[in-house]
Amino acid sequence: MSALLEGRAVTAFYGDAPALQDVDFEVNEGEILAVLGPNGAGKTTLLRAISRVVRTRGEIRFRGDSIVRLSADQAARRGIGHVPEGRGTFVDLTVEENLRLGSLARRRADRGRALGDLQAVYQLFPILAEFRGRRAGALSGGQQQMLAIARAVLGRPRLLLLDEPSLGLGPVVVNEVFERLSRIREEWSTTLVVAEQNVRQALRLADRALLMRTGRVALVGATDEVAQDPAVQRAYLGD
Amino acid sequence: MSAYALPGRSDPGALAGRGVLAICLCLAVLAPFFVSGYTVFQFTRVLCIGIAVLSINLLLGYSGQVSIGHSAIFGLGAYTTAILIHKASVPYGLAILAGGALAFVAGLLLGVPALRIRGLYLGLLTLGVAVLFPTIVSHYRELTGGPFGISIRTPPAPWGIDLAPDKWVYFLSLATLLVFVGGFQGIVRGRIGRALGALRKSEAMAAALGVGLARTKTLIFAISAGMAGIGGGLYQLLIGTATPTTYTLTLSLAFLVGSVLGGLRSSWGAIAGAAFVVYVPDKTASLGSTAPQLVYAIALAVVIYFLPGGVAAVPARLLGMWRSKRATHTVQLQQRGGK
Amino acid sequence: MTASSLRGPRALALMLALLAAVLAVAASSATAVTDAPPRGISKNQIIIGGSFPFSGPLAVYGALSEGAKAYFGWVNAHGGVNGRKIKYVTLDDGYDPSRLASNARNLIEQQNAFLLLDFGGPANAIRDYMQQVNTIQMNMSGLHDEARYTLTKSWWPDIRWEAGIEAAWAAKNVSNPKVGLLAINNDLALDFAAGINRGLGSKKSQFVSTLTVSPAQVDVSSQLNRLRAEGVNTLFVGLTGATMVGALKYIRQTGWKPTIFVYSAALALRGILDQVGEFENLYSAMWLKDPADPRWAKNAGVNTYKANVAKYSPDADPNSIFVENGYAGAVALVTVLKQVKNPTTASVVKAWNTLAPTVNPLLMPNIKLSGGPQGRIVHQYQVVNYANGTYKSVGKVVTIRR
Amino acid sequence: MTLFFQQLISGLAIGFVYAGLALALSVVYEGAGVLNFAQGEMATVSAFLAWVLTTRGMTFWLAFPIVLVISFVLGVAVERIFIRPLERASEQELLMVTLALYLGINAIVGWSAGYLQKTLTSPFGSDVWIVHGTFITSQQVGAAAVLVGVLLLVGILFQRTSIGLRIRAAAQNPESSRLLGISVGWMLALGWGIAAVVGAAAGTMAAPTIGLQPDMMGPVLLLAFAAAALGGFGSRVGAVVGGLVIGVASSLAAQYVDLLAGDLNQIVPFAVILVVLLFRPQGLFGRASALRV
Repeated sequence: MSALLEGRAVTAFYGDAPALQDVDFEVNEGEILAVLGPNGAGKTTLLRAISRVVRTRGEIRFRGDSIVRLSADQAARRGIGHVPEGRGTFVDLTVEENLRLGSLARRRADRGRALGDLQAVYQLFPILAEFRGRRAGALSGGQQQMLAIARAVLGRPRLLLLDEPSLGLGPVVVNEVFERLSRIREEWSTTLVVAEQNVRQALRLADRALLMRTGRVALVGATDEVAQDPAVQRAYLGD
Repeated sequence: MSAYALPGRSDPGALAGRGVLAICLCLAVLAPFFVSGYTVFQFTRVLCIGIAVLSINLLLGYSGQVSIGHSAIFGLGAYTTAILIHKASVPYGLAILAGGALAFVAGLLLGVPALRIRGLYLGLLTLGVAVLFPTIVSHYRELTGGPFGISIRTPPAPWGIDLAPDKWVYFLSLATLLVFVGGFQGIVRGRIGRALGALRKSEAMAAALGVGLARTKTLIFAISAGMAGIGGGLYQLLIGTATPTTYTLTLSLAFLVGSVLGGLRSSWGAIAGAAFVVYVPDKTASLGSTAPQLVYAIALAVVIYFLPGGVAAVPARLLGMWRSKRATHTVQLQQRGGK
Repeated sequence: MTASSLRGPRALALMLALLAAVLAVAASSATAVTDAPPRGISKNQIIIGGSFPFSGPLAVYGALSEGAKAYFGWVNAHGGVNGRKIKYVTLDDGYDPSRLASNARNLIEQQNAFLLLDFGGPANAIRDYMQQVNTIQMNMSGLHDEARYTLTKSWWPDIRWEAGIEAAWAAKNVSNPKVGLLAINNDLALDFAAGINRGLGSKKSQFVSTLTVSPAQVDVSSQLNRLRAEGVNTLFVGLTGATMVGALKYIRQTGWKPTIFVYSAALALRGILDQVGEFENLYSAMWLKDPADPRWAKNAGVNTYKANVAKYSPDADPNSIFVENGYAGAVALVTVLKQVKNPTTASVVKAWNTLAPTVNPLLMPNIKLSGGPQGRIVHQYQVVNYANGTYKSVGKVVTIRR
Repeated sequence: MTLFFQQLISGLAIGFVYAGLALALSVVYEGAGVLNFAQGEMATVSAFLAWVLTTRGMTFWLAFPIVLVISFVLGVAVERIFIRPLERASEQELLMVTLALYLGINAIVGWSAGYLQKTLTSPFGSDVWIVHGTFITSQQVGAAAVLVGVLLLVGILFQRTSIGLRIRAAAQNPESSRLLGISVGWMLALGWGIAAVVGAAAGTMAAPTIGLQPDMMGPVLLLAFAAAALGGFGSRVGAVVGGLVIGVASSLAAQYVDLLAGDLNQIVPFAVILVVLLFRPQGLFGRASALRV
């Protein structure tokens, strides 16, 4: 399995504070990578580095080509979907318009299948079908999260980045969301990178995990290996 | 400490700045006696318009509020002065202060909506005021003399000083401008200035600081209006006859050009901006009928895109380069010999 | 005196001391005013200054100066004024009173102008100044005459006279006239209303409605609707440019057929009526020939004028009513100047006020230049009717008695 | 009663012009978050273009679409050249730029076209219909029809097409749009282009009534601002409704309020701006969220 995405010595600054320092990472086709770490560890900045929202030093290659010089919208058109922190809902547009924006983001080749995909997404998130004509701003946090994921998925990205999907959601909704994420990898044959504070859910979903601390990679490996690490257990699992 | 690092307190840059300032002041005081009446008349126009531009700097430069209606406020001061002198034969000094007071109140009235709305609406409201002022003045002609205007005489110098009226108004305007520049520095460096600083950085942060945001913005608008009103009164004293066609939207735009050009946050920049506004029309009219307006537009664009601080920033920027060259020079010295 | 002493209150004290010293110097050196030879007059030259709106929304009136320049050019090529050639210096004031005030000082103090030509309402702002510097200003339009401003002269006759003559004509020739006025809210509206009241005389009550609009307003259809609803059948119109054209078109389109009197200075075959086209019962009271009027195609005076404009102001349009107006004004001025062997301000004013009736080829037939105490130089009108592209004279020339 | 309809017709006729310019202002505001003070002058350029083409012998109905296309390109160019470099600039700087554009374009038009007033002959002829006592000119009806057509087309473009959806998305949430592959810069430029087209239509349709001269759109701009404010700056429908309301209000005020009959009629747009500002800043149709504090 060749690496879909690889980063070498990726460094990024937030003002003059270093947010990422010489971070190396790989993401293989079809896997789910969980990015863990406390607040401010650099999870969000890493995702933004990949989707080119943030300027970085060092090399990032996606499907073999360097994407460091691309702008955010160019990277998106290459097939990098990104559900941002705060969900990026278009509050004044309807749910269906939000979704259509997603399908508009896909590459020419996939345009034909857009309608079929829309029905598939409505199955995946039935609540959205019910609220299709409603103003997206009127949806609840959980519903907006599902809308954001559905919108990103409709773009048929090869790599989908999700920034703390569980943030601000109740446990029941979080389960629902994570259950959908695993189905998405199967049914939509896409690779996922999920940055999460909810370590238990993330580790259950992901194949591999990458632990970050103060802008550096503290630990990376298969989820069960990472789960054994005493530091992780003490800090996060606390069982 | 190597020989090159002068004692910290009187940094050579600031000293040079203050020296230049002192020289300019002396020149300003001596000038009227060595130049023709016409030039004194033009200098006085620069001083009066300079007061208006200074008031815009305070408003736009420090509280971020855009006013396109300052021609109306300038005109309100002018007309109040002219009416009081013409109809009630009030002494002109008092009339000008009354004009300023009325403008201050107008500033308060305009400032009140400014609290609830964002910059763009204030720009809109003041645009309306600028367009409406000449029409209102022409309409109520019993008070304002309508289109014929009201004529007042430029007063001779008091206490028997042998000065031509134009020269006397020149000194009056110069003194007023100096007072306002002092006031401007005082406000900017004082408590209100710090509050404005917070305001400019971000309205949210300013609110968080518990700064009376509403009160500060309105107060600044009123002070700015009062200043412009007094400038208008002096301008009217110079011009003689108040007619509606002087105080139109084009004058408001000229003030803004002067303000941006001179440097939004500078006090002396206002004079440079005013000089540009006064002298460009005369010097460029021969190039084409709309040349002056085109030159205003180009100058405004050049400053916005290439010289954000305006003319006032040029010396600072040159100084900055000079200082940084000198600083690196000092550092090299310390590295070589200082250890 | 170390650098630090320049800061704080000490600096202010220093400044005041300097100011006092300078004032003392100035006081002693004040020179007495001697009666030097009249400014701007030498053996072979007379300097005339001009401040006109060459820029800004009223830039079209700058053509008045182009017309004057053309005639001055002709005069210089034909021996000048009693041997003195005219040096004509012009500046732009953009119709802004404060720029006109500074131009006046520039032309008089720097260029040594003997007298000043200017245009429009802004000239009200320098009437005091002109008295102070004892210099004549000839306003190439009409300023309100005030006794104390002896040195302010107007080229155009008083609008009130024109409105009065037109109203008197309407009172006689329109059955049961109901008079309305639509004009710009500047001095035009006030003078027009005053003139109409005087002209209607006993029928003053027939003056039913006056509506003024700001110069910026161009679509006046709602004002016209209102006047029509008030039963107006005799409409006085004092608008300019696009507003005038729009108003006349709207009146015709809506099938309203009042008797219309249009302010003569706002009327022009080239620029206004050529865009309105045919129009019924449109009248005015005129004192100046319209160069674009086919009626004057073979008129010697008009053709000489057109030839001189082509020669001495090539880029001016001879068919423009403003260019011709400026040219005719220059003719009037030179006529007055020629009355005086060695011109001084006082002698020229006297010549202007007492000018005997003299021919000016560009005035309407049987209308002559003539002096008057108030400062006007034309006191006669000819009522005209506009029909198929020309002005037909109606009745005889009316002279203002005072 | 016919007088009421007569003033209503006059009000609606000029109201469509205000609506067109107000819609242009609203589209630009939604995208760049700034009031384009130069929108009126850009419309003047379009009206003069129409005049140049028609006096060169081109029929109006060939010249009009050409003018709209050129106006679109000019609108995009203005954004790309003047607005894009100021992407991170403050609101005041953007406002200053539009003022500089206002002065500059007005000066260039004044210099090249001169101030002698020209006429764009109405493409709708000059006959008049009398509907039980009320006069309706063909110019009024024709201009209104064209403007309604343009406004509908723009409405459909924004609501029904994918390009319209992208422009709206880019305007509302630029960051999220970029993550969906939308190049926000070009969407803003398209917004300016469409605004220029609507402004051009308003200017060209108004020209036969208000005459062709460099300052023709000056007074219209203030009324268009009042209309956009009344309708709610974020809302396109609001701009159109606002324009019609302002047109009718000014006309009826001239008829029924003596004070406002003459030159003081200019108070109407100013009063509207003040009232909207104090009591309902987001206007009739705008949403509070559109205020973007």
